[in-house]
Amino acid sequence: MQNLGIRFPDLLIWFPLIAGLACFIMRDEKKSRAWALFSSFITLGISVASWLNAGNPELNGLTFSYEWLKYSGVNFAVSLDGMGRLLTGLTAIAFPVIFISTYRNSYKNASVFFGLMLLAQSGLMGVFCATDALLFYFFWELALIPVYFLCSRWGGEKRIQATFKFFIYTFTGSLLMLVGIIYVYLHTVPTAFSEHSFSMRAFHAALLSPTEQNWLFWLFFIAFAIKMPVFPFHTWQPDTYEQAPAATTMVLSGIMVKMGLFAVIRWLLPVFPLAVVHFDKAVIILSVIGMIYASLLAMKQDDLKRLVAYSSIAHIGLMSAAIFTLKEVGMQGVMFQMFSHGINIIGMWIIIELLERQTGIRKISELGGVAHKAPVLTIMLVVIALANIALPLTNAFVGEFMMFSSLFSYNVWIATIAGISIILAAVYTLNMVQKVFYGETVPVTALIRDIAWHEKFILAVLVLIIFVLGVFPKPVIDLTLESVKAALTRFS
Amino acid sequence: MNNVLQLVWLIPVLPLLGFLINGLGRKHLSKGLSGLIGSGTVLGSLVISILVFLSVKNGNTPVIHYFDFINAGSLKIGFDFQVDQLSSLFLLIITGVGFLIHVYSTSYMHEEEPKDFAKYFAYLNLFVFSMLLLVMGANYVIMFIGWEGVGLCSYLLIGFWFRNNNYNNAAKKAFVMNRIGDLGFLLAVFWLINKTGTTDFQGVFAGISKLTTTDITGITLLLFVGATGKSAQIPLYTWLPDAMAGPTPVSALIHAATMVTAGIYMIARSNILYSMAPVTQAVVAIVGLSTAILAATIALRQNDIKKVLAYSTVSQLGYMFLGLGVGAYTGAVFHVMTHAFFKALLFLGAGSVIHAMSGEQDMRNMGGLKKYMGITHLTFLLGCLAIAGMPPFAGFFSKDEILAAVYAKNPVLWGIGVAGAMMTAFYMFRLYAMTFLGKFRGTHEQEHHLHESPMAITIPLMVLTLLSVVGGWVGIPEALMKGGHHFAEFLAPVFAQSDAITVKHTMTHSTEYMLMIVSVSLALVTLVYAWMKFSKYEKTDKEETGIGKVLENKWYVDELYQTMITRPIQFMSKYFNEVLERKGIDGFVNGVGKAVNYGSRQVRLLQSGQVGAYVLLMVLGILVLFIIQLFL
Amino acid sequence: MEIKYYIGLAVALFCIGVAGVLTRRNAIIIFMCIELMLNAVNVLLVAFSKMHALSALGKAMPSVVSDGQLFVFFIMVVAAAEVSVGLAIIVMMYRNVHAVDVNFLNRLKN
Amino acid sequence: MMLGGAFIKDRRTPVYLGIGGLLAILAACAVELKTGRPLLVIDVKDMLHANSFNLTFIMVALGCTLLYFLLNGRDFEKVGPHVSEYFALIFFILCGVSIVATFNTLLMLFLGIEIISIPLYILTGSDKRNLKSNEAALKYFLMGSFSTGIMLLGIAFMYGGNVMGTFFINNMNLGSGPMPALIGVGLVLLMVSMSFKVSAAPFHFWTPDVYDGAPTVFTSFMASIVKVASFFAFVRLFESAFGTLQSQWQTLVAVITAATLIIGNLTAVFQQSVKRMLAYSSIAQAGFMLLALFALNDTAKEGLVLYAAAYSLATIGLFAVLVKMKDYTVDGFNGLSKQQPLLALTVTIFLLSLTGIPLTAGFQAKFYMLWAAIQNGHHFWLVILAVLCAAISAYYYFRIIQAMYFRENSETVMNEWDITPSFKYLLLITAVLIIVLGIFPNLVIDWLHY
Amino acid sequence: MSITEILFWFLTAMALGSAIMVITSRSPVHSVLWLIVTFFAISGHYIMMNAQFLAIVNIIVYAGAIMVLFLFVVMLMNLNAESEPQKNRMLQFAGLLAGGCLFLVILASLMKATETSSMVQLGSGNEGLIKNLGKALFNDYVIPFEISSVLFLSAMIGAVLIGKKEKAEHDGN
Repeated sequence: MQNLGIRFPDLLIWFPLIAGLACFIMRDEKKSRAWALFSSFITLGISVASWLNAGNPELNGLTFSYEWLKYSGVNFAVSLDGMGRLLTGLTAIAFPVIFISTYRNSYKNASVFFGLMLLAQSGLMGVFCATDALLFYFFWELALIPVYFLCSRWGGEKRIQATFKFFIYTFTGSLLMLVGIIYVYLHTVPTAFSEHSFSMRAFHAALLSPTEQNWLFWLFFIAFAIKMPVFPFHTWQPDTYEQAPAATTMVLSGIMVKMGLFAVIRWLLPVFPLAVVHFDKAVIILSVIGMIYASLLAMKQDDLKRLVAYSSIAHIGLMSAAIFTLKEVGMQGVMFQMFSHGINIIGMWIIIELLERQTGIRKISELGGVAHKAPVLTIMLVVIALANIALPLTNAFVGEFMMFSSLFSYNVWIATIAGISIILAAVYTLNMVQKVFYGETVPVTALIRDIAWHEKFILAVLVLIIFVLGVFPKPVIDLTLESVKAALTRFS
Repeated sequence: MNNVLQLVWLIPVLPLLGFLINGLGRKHLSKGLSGLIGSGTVLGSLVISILVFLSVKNGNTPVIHYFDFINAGSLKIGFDFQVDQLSSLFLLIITGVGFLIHVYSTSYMHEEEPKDFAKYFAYLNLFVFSMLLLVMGANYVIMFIGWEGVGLCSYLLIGFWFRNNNYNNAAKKAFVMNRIGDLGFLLAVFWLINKTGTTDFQGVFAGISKLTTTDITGITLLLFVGATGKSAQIPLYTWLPDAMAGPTPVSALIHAATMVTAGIYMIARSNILYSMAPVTQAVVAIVGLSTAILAATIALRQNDIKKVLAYSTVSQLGYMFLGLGVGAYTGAVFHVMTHAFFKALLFLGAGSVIHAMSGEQDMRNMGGLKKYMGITHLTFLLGCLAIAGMPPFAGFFSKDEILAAVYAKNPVLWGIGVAGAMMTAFYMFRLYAMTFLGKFRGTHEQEHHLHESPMAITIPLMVLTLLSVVGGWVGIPEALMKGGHHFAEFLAPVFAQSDAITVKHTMTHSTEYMLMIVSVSLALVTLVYAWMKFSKYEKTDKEETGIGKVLENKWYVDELYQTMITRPIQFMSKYFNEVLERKGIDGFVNGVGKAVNYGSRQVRLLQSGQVGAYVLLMVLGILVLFIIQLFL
Repeated sequence: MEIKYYIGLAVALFCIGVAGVLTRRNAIIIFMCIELMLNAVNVLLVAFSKMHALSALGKAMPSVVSDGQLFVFFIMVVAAAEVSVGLAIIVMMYRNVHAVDVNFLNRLKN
Repeated sequence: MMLGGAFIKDRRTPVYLGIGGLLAILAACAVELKTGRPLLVIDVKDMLHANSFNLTFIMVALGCTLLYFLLNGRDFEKVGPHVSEYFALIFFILCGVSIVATFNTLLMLFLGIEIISIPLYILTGSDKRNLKSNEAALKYFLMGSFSTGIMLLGIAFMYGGNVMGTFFINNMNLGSGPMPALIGVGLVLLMVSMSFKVSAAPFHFWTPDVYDGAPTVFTSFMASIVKVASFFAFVRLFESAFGTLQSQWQTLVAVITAATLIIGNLTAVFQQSVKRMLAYSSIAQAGFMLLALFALNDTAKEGLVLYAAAYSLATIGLFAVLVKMKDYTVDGFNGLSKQQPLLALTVTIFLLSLTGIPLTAGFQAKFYMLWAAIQNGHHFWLVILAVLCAAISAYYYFRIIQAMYFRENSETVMNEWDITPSFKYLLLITAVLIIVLGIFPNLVIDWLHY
Repeated sequence: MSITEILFWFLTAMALGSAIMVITSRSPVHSVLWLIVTFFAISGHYIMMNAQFLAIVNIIVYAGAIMVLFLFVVMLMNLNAESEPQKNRMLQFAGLLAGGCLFLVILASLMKATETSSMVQLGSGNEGLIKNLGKALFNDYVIPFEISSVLFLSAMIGAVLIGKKEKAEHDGN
């Protein structure tokens, strides 16, 4: 394998890309669906192989990169470190899960749909692997475009408006980031090879005065904040989640929001350490306001998707706050939680999707008593919902515990206020569970059947992951140790 | 004996296995089998617990490390169990009482469908598992896992009959209130991590010198917040009476014998911290006492048999906290034990009654059950005597120990405490009299149906009665019998550190005698009064008025919370949702779009189509450029 | 004469032309005003060329002296070409709408 | 060393001859660039001056024109019967384009611009029966002449102001001290007139009306090749003549750029007609290209070539499709993806490129512009404004994409008989070119480094 | 004041005055005539500056050919004073104001300049003579000269293309 010069990050990016393009050519819905599923499994296989070969720097692209754009010093530099491995792993797991759970859905122009999904996967992989700033930006956008088309084409009634808002919003943010990237690029230290460079290492060593860092920080952060999304940049999210087709929503909420967090850790902290120290409080306060705010809003949502969307905003708020505590514990918690949140929220969406497919309804007030008809579904939901509110022995607890712990050592009061969201999360989650699943059945739910075996299987896998990581989180925590240390080196 | 300690992990794992088997195989298991699995696993735990207890008694109090749970940066949390006197005692209570209740349940829940039956036992096992985790954990995090776990099981079991939305609401209320407390607990844990770098009990207590007084006070107060949630103290007590929506054995197990005592366990476990924080101790004592009195007053006018018991539980828990607050850790733990016996007994007895009455819980529709249900009646009566603190029943010893300690600290508190004890006697015998004495006030159908409960119900009753009667004899006060307090001796190592720093108020034996006589006689008087008054109870439609009405409506505390907390939050969230989010933030975002659109429309008008205007604008542009170039 | 008088003259003529463009509505007159502007430039160029010629006497810059005037020549060439095309366009316009009023041209706007 | 302008001779008529000629010139340029030796030397007295920068640009322009002919050749017939004349005029314009790309004296600049303008007036008015076309021609003509006057006044002042008394832009020796008053006036006036040519605000008013009124085939040419040629002239003029004084006029450019970006993008948002929208978008794109003038460094020049290619390709492609549309409004595109999936795909790529989405040439072009502007280091707010405007541009470009893909239409939206397979493949090639340039912009930029 | 200066001021006044008349005359025909007067004045300036060639060309080509063309078109269209309705007063005023401002601003920007006091030598110099100009034109300026042929060619084609009456037009109407 070494002789062939094949590297895992390359494979992870190119394989879905090629598979996606191949998918476009297929005319047949069944074939393209099967192909998408198959290729997502292969990607998963590649990812697993990369976990197994974690110790080999050559295979993980740490030693070498291809020159791409000669004059601007852009290299096709991709590599997998612990954090990258974690998130590519999440992506690799998520796609088969998504494909299986939505296997029954039928789409117009299915080949295009699946092709775009695979392209999005490729973009996401690229974001998590890129160690060249411009390359990173490329993938950042590349992940966005397919999602835009997916949402606008196959989404709900108001999809066009909602998606458009989402698109313009994120596009604005990323353009600002582009300006920042170029600015930093122009302040990188010249090397023997080129005057300036977009490589991550060069960015880390860029010569930036405190003032420059301060405003560059915001250029980057706004882009990331929109993606995450952090209050008050979040308003696109509920609309988009509501309107997007289920599979895309899963990609969006399960993986894409992690792009923002990932980017903060990978590109913001090490490049602008002074600004980060300067603005950490501001960001944390914003995030915490967002947590409470989103939790309160979630209480009032009648649409399942919107509820989950707001709860996701609250969770992301905690993660972004924890990042900015700049503590190893918090950062580890974020890493862990990025993975956990991905798993949990995809589980949530799967269940909502299953419900909606059978009843055609997402309104909490119009549903009820599902538990009688679909007990397995209910059990899965309850487990996932409980993981969502971070009950101990589920994966989310581990992450949130670490993050809160870090936040507490940062500031007692902020942590206390943030902690209120734990209570609110319980309120809205249990409300939802109660109204949808408990109580007497209503006419629309009377005909519900329990889930099919493949859905059961997928959910069981997710639940298993939830518990295994909840009890024995050590492997994942150890995995990201180096990345966390690397992200924090400039703060010690 | 070390061999036994190698089995410690089995204690929680057995119920977990039971949970898994019952939970996953619920569709395939027959009722008998799932009942057997449920009870059997707990029995297994009980056996091991007894062995462990014996081992501990011989001085084996190890901390057993299994694996690293969270290991990140400076934070190291192991999955560790601690086996010492306190935890082994609780193990016994949990598995023992738990086992009895499992047995009881096999009969009580027999009318459920097999899969629901299995589900019930799965939940119950899960609860036992969580509770065991809670008391066995060697650090606050493992304790917290159990802590939240029991909250979850309580939620699941209260809402067991999930068709009924009132039950669901009660379940939710329980969970949320618990969560409020849990937040306090969590914050305390973070505080500990922050200051001492560890959550291990031993580590924290060893490193207590690193903590300032503020730290200790803060941590202990926060922990106490957690305890108020779990153990239903003011201000978070209102969930417990509502929790009676669950099946009665659940109420007995969770809401009387075990889970609600978690708070006491936790404070007893952290006794050193509390001993070093007098402010917190005062708070604990006052909160405990107020809860005891408040709940007792409410219990005076409740008509639901389970509600009375529930308030009585709250009240008794208040006593325990009072004990903790004055530093009588042993007394509090002692009371936990005795209370577990007689309250479980009472609940199970009530369950037996309800079972016989086909689900009827209103005491006004009962009466005269004495002649139909001999065993239940007798055991219940003994239980009532125990809770009322009549010697030589268990309640007398434990309550007396707490009250004595309170008197030593502050006689006024003692006075109030005694008043509470009188009320206890009153409402318990009101309950007893209304239920078992007088003549039957229910429907004919019910009357026809009345019967003594089956063996699976009566045997646990009898065992518990036995324990209620003799359970107190392990802790006979010095005044009555020299060296009679085996209980205190056993627990002494746990509280050694705090005993060393607390100021001892020694009392003469005569004072103690006097206290006992006063409290017992007062209780006796009220007991008799209640007996006389309610044995001839007749149903009336008369509305309660005045203070009676306030008591019947539980001091309107729920309504107060509703207006003070729930409504504002609801309002806020509504406001955020409808105004701030839509019109504010999203409005702003959309506003930017609208502004662009508006700007577009306006700028468009510049393009008037008139050449003259275009040229004019061009010339103006030239002028502007000139001015910029020249003057700027 | 000092060059500034020529500059003044040229700029004045030019601005009169501009004012004419701005105030009149007849396309032909507007066009004439533009011609006026061009002529103003011509005057200026010739004046400058004379000015440079004077200063070039002392230096050795033989090629520059007639540059300005040749430029004027080319301006005239271009102006002639423009006139032919411009008048053709105006005539075409007139044929279609029977007016040469520029205010009439408002189909294209916004 | 005078490198000849072997390419400034005009070719008259037939289409094939024209295309053949173009190919020949293109090859000549390529050889010249590669080898550094001209094929044919004409003594131009240094009035024209070719280097790798403007030769590359001429190649781009010629290539685009070639593509333009191939795509639109048949559509000329729709405008009127004088096809050969139209071709002739376009070749004249190309001649002008070559001149303005290589001019070395203000006289050649003036002549070149006039050679471009005069045929354009005619082409604009070539649809004689169409009142809009007439109106556009007259407006264009009047305003164009007016701007010519301004330019000439500017040239006159430049002539008078430089001590050398010369029109040669590289001989003016303006130094880098504070500029003389005459030069200052000349500079502003020149800037105004050049801004007019590149349709920068507030001198852009002719653009929407003319682009809208002119026959669509010619709008395509006007909006693409002619426009970027004017840009080259603009940059070349200000670099050679005023490069040393940059700090003194940079604020002016910044103001013009900002105004252009804002007005172009803002106005485009509300347009219903795609043609008119593209007119405004071309103003907006001009705003971006002005960043090259603003920055005026090597990066800017490289970027400008790239921008020229990216922008021209996308614009020509879009207009080629637009010509075939029945209805020019945004709603006219409804359901295109169903009826002509390939065309819809190419249009999408063109639009994405104009928006500046990565992996398209448009992104690389914008990237270079931003890079250059940031490298310049002054007026950073302009860069932020530019990207915000780019975000606005996504708004109106994506409306077309939405119309094509997400809306339905029962009627046919295109003149089906008009769409030949070769047309489709050419469009596809254009789209592929855009993407290839987006991934390997070096294909263009390398030429600058020979 | 020397004679040249008197002449200068006279010609200047004439040029400006007639220019103003151009833009204020109601009748297009008058405007054309006034413009011719302006051109004559300008030619006078050329002669004063010894640029005889330009003076001649100006009179022959401009005043003669071009303006006659104008006049011809005006007559052809039968435009008279009444045919042009007055512009909006405001706009007119704004136009005047803008023109005036432009004048002032340009002058103001030249105020401080020192080079504006350079002299223009009147009535001497030979660079404006036909011989010299011709030499320069066919040596140094051969390329622009050639290129202007392209210009004319395109103008010719254009004028024909635009001016020709379309057959289709007749058929259509």
